[in-house]
Amino acid sequence: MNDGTLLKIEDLYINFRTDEGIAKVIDGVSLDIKYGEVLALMGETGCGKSTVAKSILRLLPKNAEVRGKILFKGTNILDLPESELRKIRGKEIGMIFQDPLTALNPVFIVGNQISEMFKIHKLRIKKTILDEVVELLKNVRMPDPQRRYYSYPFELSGGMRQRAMIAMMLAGRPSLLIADEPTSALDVTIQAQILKLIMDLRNDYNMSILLITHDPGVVAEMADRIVIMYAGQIAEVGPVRDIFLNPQHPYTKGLLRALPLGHKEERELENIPGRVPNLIEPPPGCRFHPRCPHAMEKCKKEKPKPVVVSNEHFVFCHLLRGG
Amino acid sequence: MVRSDLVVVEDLRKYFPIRAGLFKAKGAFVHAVDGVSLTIKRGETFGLAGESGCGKSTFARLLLRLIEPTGGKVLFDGVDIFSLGKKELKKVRKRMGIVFQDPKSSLNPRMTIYNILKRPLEIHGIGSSKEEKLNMVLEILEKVGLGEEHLNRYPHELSGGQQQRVSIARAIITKPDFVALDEPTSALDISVQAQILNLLVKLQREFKLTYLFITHNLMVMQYVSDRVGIMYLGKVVEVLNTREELNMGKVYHPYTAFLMLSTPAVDIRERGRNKIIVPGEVPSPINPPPGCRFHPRCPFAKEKCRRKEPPVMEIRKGHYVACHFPSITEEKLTPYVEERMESIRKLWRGES
Amino acid sequence: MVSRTLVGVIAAVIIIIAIAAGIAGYYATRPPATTTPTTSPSPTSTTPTATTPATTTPTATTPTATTPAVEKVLVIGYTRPPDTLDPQKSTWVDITTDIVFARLVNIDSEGNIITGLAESWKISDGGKVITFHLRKGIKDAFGNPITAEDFKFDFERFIAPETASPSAPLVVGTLKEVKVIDDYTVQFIFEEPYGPILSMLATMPSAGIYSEEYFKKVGDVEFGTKPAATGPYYVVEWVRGSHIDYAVNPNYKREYYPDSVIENEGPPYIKKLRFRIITEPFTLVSEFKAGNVHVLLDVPPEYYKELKNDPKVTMIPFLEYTLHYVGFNCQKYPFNDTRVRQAIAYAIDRKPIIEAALEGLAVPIYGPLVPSMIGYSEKVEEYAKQKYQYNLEKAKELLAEAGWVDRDGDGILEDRNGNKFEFELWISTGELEAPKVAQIIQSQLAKIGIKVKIRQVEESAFTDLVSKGKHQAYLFRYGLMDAQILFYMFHSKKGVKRMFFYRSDLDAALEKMGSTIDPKERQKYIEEAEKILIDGCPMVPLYARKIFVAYRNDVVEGIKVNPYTQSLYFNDAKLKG
Amino acid sequence: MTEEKRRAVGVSMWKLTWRRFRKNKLAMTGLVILCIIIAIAILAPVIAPYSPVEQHLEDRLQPPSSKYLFGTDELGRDILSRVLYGTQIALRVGVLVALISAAIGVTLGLISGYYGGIVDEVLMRIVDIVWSFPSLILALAIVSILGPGLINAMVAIALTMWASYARIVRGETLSVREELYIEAARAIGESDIRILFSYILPNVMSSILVLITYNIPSAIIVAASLSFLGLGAQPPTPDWGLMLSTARTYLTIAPWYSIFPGVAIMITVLAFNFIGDGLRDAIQPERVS
Amino acid sequence: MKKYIIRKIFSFIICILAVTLFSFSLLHLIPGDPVRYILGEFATEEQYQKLKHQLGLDKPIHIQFIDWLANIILRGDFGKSLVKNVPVRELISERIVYTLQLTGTAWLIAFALGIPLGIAAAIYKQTAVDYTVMGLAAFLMSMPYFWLGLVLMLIFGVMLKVLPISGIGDWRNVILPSLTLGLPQVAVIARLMRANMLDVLDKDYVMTAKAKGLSNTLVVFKHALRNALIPIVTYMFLQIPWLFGGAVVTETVFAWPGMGRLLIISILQRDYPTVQALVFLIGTLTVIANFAADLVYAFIDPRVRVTGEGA
Repeated sequence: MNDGTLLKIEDLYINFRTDEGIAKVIDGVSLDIKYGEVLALMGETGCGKSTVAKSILRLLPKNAEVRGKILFKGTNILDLPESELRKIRGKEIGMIFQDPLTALNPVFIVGNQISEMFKIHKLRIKKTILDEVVELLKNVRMPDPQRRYYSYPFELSGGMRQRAMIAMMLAGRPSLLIADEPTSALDVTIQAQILKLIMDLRNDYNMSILLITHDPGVVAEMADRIVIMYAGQIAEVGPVRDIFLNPQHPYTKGLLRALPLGHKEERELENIPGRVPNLIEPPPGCRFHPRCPHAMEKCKKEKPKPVVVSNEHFVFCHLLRGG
Repeated sequence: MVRSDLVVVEDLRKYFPIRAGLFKAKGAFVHAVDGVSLTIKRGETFGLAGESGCGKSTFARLLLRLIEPTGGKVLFDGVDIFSLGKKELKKVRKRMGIVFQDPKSSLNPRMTIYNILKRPLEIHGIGSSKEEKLNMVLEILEKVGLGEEHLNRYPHELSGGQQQRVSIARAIITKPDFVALDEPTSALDISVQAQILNLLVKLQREFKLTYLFITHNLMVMQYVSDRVGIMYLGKVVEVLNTREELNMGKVYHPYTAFLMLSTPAVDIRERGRNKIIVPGEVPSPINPPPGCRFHPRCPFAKEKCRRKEPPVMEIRKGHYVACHFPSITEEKLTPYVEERMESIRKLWRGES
Repeated sequence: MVSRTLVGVIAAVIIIIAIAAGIAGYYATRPPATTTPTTSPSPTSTTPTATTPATTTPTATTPTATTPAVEKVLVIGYTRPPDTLDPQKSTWVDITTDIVFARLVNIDSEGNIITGLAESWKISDGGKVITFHLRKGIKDAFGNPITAEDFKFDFERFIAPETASPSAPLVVGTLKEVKVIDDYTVQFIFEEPYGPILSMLATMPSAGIYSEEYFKKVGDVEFGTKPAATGPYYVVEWVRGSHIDYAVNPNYKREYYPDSVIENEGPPYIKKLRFRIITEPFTLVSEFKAGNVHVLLDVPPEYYKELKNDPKVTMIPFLEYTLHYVGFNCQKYPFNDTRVRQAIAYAIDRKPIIEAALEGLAVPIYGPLVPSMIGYSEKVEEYAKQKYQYNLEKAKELLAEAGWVDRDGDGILEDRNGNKFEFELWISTGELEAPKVAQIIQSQLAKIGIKVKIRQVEESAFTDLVSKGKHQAYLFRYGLMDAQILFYMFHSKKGVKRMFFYRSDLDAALEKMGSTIDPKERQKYIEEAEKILIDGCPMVPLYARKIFVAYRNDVVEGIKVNPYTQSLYFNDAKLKG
Repeated sequence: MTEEKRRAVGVSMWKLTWRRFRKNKLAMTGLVILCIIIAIAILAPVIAPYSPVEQHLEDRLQPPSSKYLFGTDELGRDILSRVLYGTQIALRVGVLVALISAAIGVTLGLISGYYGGIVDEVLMRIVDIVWSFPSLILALAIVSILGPGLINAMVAIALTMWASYARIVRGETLSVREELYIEAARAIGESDIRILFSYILPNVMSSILVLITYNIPSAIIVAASLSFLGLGAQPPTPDWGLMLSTARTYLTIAPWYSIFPGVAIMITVLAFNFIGDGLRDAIQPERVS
Repeated sequence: MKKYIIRKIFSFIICILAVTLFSFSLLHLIPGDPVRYILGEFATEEQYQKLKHQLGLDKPIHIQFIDWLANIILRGDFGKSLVKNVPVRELISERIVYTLQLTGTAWLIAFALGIPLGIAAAIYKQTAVDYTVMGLAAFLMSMPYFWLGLVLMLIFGVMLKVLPISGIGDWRNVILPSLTLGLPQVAVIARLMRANMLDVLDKDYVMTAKAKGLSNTLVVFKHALRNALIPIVTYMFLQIPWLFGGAVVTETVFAWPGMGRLLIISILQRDYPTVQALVFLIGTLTVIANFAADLVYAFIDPRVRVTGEGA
């Protein structure tokens, strides 16, 4: 690959077979992550952002049907045999999760869980495993790393667990780190620490980061580019500045104006009326149309195609095509 | 006579014993709320902010006497609620409501919305006939933005926002004076959060409610509250006015400042500026540090902070700080906070 | 960390102990790997010690389906786990101790009283004194000589209150003391003459003779686990709940039991016996068919036909001296009315009971005694049979006379107050055929409008509750070699409390029966008592079972049964192959 | 608005459970079998060719034939009729035992879980002991005191089985107690009793229901074992366990005698187990994903 | 830790006392007594009263209980069997090996088969493997176990003649009875294991393990298994008391000299000292097993601190 693209998702469709019917969770998502870039996938609960993230490592449960292409350094991950896939998991692409307590195995000490990475991927080690792990822990600024090697996850605080998780995923020196809501379960002061850590590590390790979050604040601080998702579809893609300063999609606009940045006496917050649709029978066309103040007939029928707003800034909305 | 202070809290304490084996272990306690005194004025929204485990939820439960305190007093409209018998307590409870963080868990999954809302009426003997109760339920449903069609639904059939509306309806159906809101929007998406915040503001105005609003989210706090208390490890470290002080960044406790600086700014123009991040993590409330509880994390901590617990000082009228050296904060942190708040304010004004 | 390690260690220790216990358990019970020679360790004058079970374990402890003929052990299937093998302490005396103890006198296969350890005896003082002249040179299994002192010791222990022997009064009546006249003469002195004394001494293992020296050496407890005495075998090992192993008594002589059918002059040919305790009939019969058990002491009736047709199985029949009967609580309404009891006696048809519940393997009984009992009289039995021929009309008549009529037409009788004729028939759990018999009776009594509810009562509770008179009617059995049983069943003072049928004339007849030695005179009193019982009808006698001892003729030959005492003679038995 | 109309609007958790349950083929099979069993129990007097206690002593231990479809037993009774009538008894035993033990266990479990403290400690120790004490022995002792018989056997079994309810209900109560709606109920002034029975109980009901469906078959089996020891149903009750117990002597002589009641027990137990599995999966759908 | 153990032991002693007292009173409530059993069918009232006094059974129950307890505590003596005229300790020690042989093997079978089957069913969820295992489990669970015993005996002992029919002997004798006892447990454990495994496989840390690049085998057998085993191991320990008395029916069918049968026989004979000793033993074991389960739970699950909530 020479265009600087590390990961490219093309036309991804994901359905889940459930008791109630087939949930069309991802509906034609395409995106790409460049080398060294932080791409934020932002949206509200149920928009499918985590599903996209998990599909990259093929971690979806068995009842998921995935169509499309996920090209990592040019190879389609979806076509890889198990053994090849395992070489990518952890080694090429690391992933951290929202709740570091449940994401760490409760019955193994932290050190073991990290050192396991060296064994799985037969990584070259210069020192003893213990020293390697301790160094990783130092890199994630784990306080008292020697002692923490022997700690069980439950003995660590939330922040430390997330550090351990990150250390584990750094062992393979991945070129892409998927961070699925990495700070949602943490307190603000700790969140700030972890976000800073991730940004620092990105520079040290020269990683690309796919950041999954619902928090515009986190995005504003971290991301280079943003993908806004709504109900399995992409609403808007663009550099962080463009999205925040010049949002085009009605959903993006609504979202940003719903943020309480001042006092109630000054003005009311903007409402997006209605609720997230049921994905078993999603609204046809643009899935946002039932909640959109500007919805037109066309929106109910046709899935919007990307409209270029500016360089790298696309909006998936019929309004903008001479609406 | 109408008192202007609806709730007066004096030196409230709650220690939870740590259970071990057969009997209660002696000595080990979680110091959830450890000597809190404050007043909530009639008609205001008093915000209580702090990180998880600081005791803010325990505080709310104590105000409604859902748990018994270890010490201290809560005067509700002049009445010490901990001295009340069952019957009198019930009377007072009629005048209080509470809304919890997790909307799903707050509603009994086996009851219809109608039944959930009817129960408070039945318990407190409001409304004589079935018809009357139904009308009251319908009325309150409408007030919270739901309709007759939701009456016989079960909680699981509603979205999180709708569930929270039902919770709010349940809390205010007895026409209380005071509602404790324990992180009412933390589990919700931003767009829904906005809906609920708007609703709460509307209801407060309409019913002249007094709110205790608990949250860890300073952005929500700065929007919704009139006065704010900041809690850290069972203690209130700063009480201040929202519009004139908090939103202007005029804070004097280092913890408040750090909290505000840690909150991710939505303003991308802020990016790249030097961020000040507080080190360390909240210590265990089982053995809170001596002296000032914030001292292990405070970059400005001095010997005094380690030994002596700072008293609560009224630094300005209505602005209380529990810090030995508020001037250090004022000098080293407050400017950054002010700057940041100014920038957010610009964004807010620019968008409006 | 320290505490966690400690916990780990404790857990590990527990697991290891558990596993070790399992393994130990396995090895501890595993038979020795080497095949020890089959010659018996022929005990001499030394007593065996309890600590050497390995050497006395029979060679082939592994009864397998494939190699029955090679075994040198005769395996006898046995259904009732004994409580103790000390016959003087045991409630239940049977073959397990019968073969261990030789007795003063015996009964031969013709029913005559013959000599045993006593060469001769003399009854004097109207039966209050019996003088026994003993054989010389008697030795027990370990060579301990047996003299008059041993006899004295044995019987005095038998009647001592500390022994609390359940069978003492039954066997020796009012024995007061045992006098040693000389080394080979003992005198039994009674307070009152005891009628059945000789037949009791002849048949009950608790009257068996053992060495005082041996008893004192092993003590009371071990004597009950590993008795060794004067009988043809002695107990080597008893694995409770599983089996009892016997070895042959090398000092045994035919003269201890000189029945003419026994040919072997010395100890039995088969050196080792094993009684396997298998309570489940299906399991027992399966083992027998597979050849792992060679002798069945009592073929379950259900399997009779199947085994009879097996050419490899020989069966020896005899009639048990046990009567199965329906007893009434004669003091409780409605059974306090003789007519009601008689009506039921008329309404019960024994034939289908025997055919269906016992596969035809029983004889119907109408009187209180069974043909195999001493004192049985055909005449009396015939009288009873004539009197209580199956007759529904008569039954209904009697009931009507007693006031029981179907007043509301529901098919069930009512008395004058409108109470329905409904009663509980108790049966004891553990009697396999009892539920069947009871159900047939239930359907038979339904025909005359009596509703029967069957209730199984577990045996200990049964005897307790019945003795307290909590019952209305029950189905049970009684059995003894001698008509003396009637005394114990029906005497108002000295008998058990079962039917509460008390008559002074009955008591008098029973007392006379008990104290009369002369058989002819005694017979008179027996029949007198029988008649009172037949007329008064406190019970409905039903049947006595035909019992079959079955053995595998491909494994063993020459097993004999004394039809009178129902003892098994292993003396002439030989293992084939 | 009428009551019916209101009902029509809301979809309760139970209805949702039923919807999921309906999709489970095995569970539905179990349900259908159970319905058939219930129908047989009700219709037994109509469909049984003979009375279950009617003896045909001349036709003892007959193999299956056109006269006796399942053959006859040791007293010439029609095994088919006895098996058919036996459904009544099996269902009665299973359901009553489950209900009695549930009533005891649930009450104690609720109290234990809700109040906690020393009450909980004492109750749970008792539960520990009852739970691991060999149930057959306890049942035996109880039956010995009360006397044998189906009712007493049922009481005895129930007295050994309540512990599992108490344990599970306690656990569930502990977790439900933490739910915010309990706190909310207290905040609106609900009394403890009301909270226990209108808030906690309905929410632990699903687990209780699952447990009951599992308990019914084990009650049937334990009752059969008691009959095996002569402590359960009394003859001539057409109880499957009793039949099986009598039939064991005839295992080789009259195999049909044990096969039919044995299979009847197995089918019934299987049906309940399938229903239990289906119910559990339907109630906790996250487990089936 | 020390405090915790002392507290536990204290509560255990109370527990054991409660159990024995309970069984003591229960036993004396049952109609029938050992005196009548010992004296047999033809005992007169006079004989009965005499022996009753001799055995001390005419004393008030609470005195009898205290005597009995004092004997155990002061002399470590369980007394002598009233009926069998043998020290109770001997009766129990005779049978304990056979009991352990049978139930221990059954226990091993149950876990050795149940755990792998459960794992297989969970891994191959909704495949033929799963259906077979679960079908088998359902079948085994629905079979009354005395019938299962007879059928096994009929097939392997009587018809195929590959295994001994009944009785004790070498290892082959243990197979059928322990299968009878163990197979229904296999079903229970396989189901439990499957459910646990499915639960655990849904957990985030399993996803983490996959995301790390672990092979499926390692994910299942290293990361999932250890967590899924926690309740099973606890269950294993809780089953220990059952090992000592739970095999009555099987022992009867297979003529096995186990403790279950001893207990039943002793109850039927009202042999108070034996029953009491057995109840005491089983009660103690129950309590110890509970304690062991707690400890083991704490050991294998680091989240449960010993000083924290028990289990």
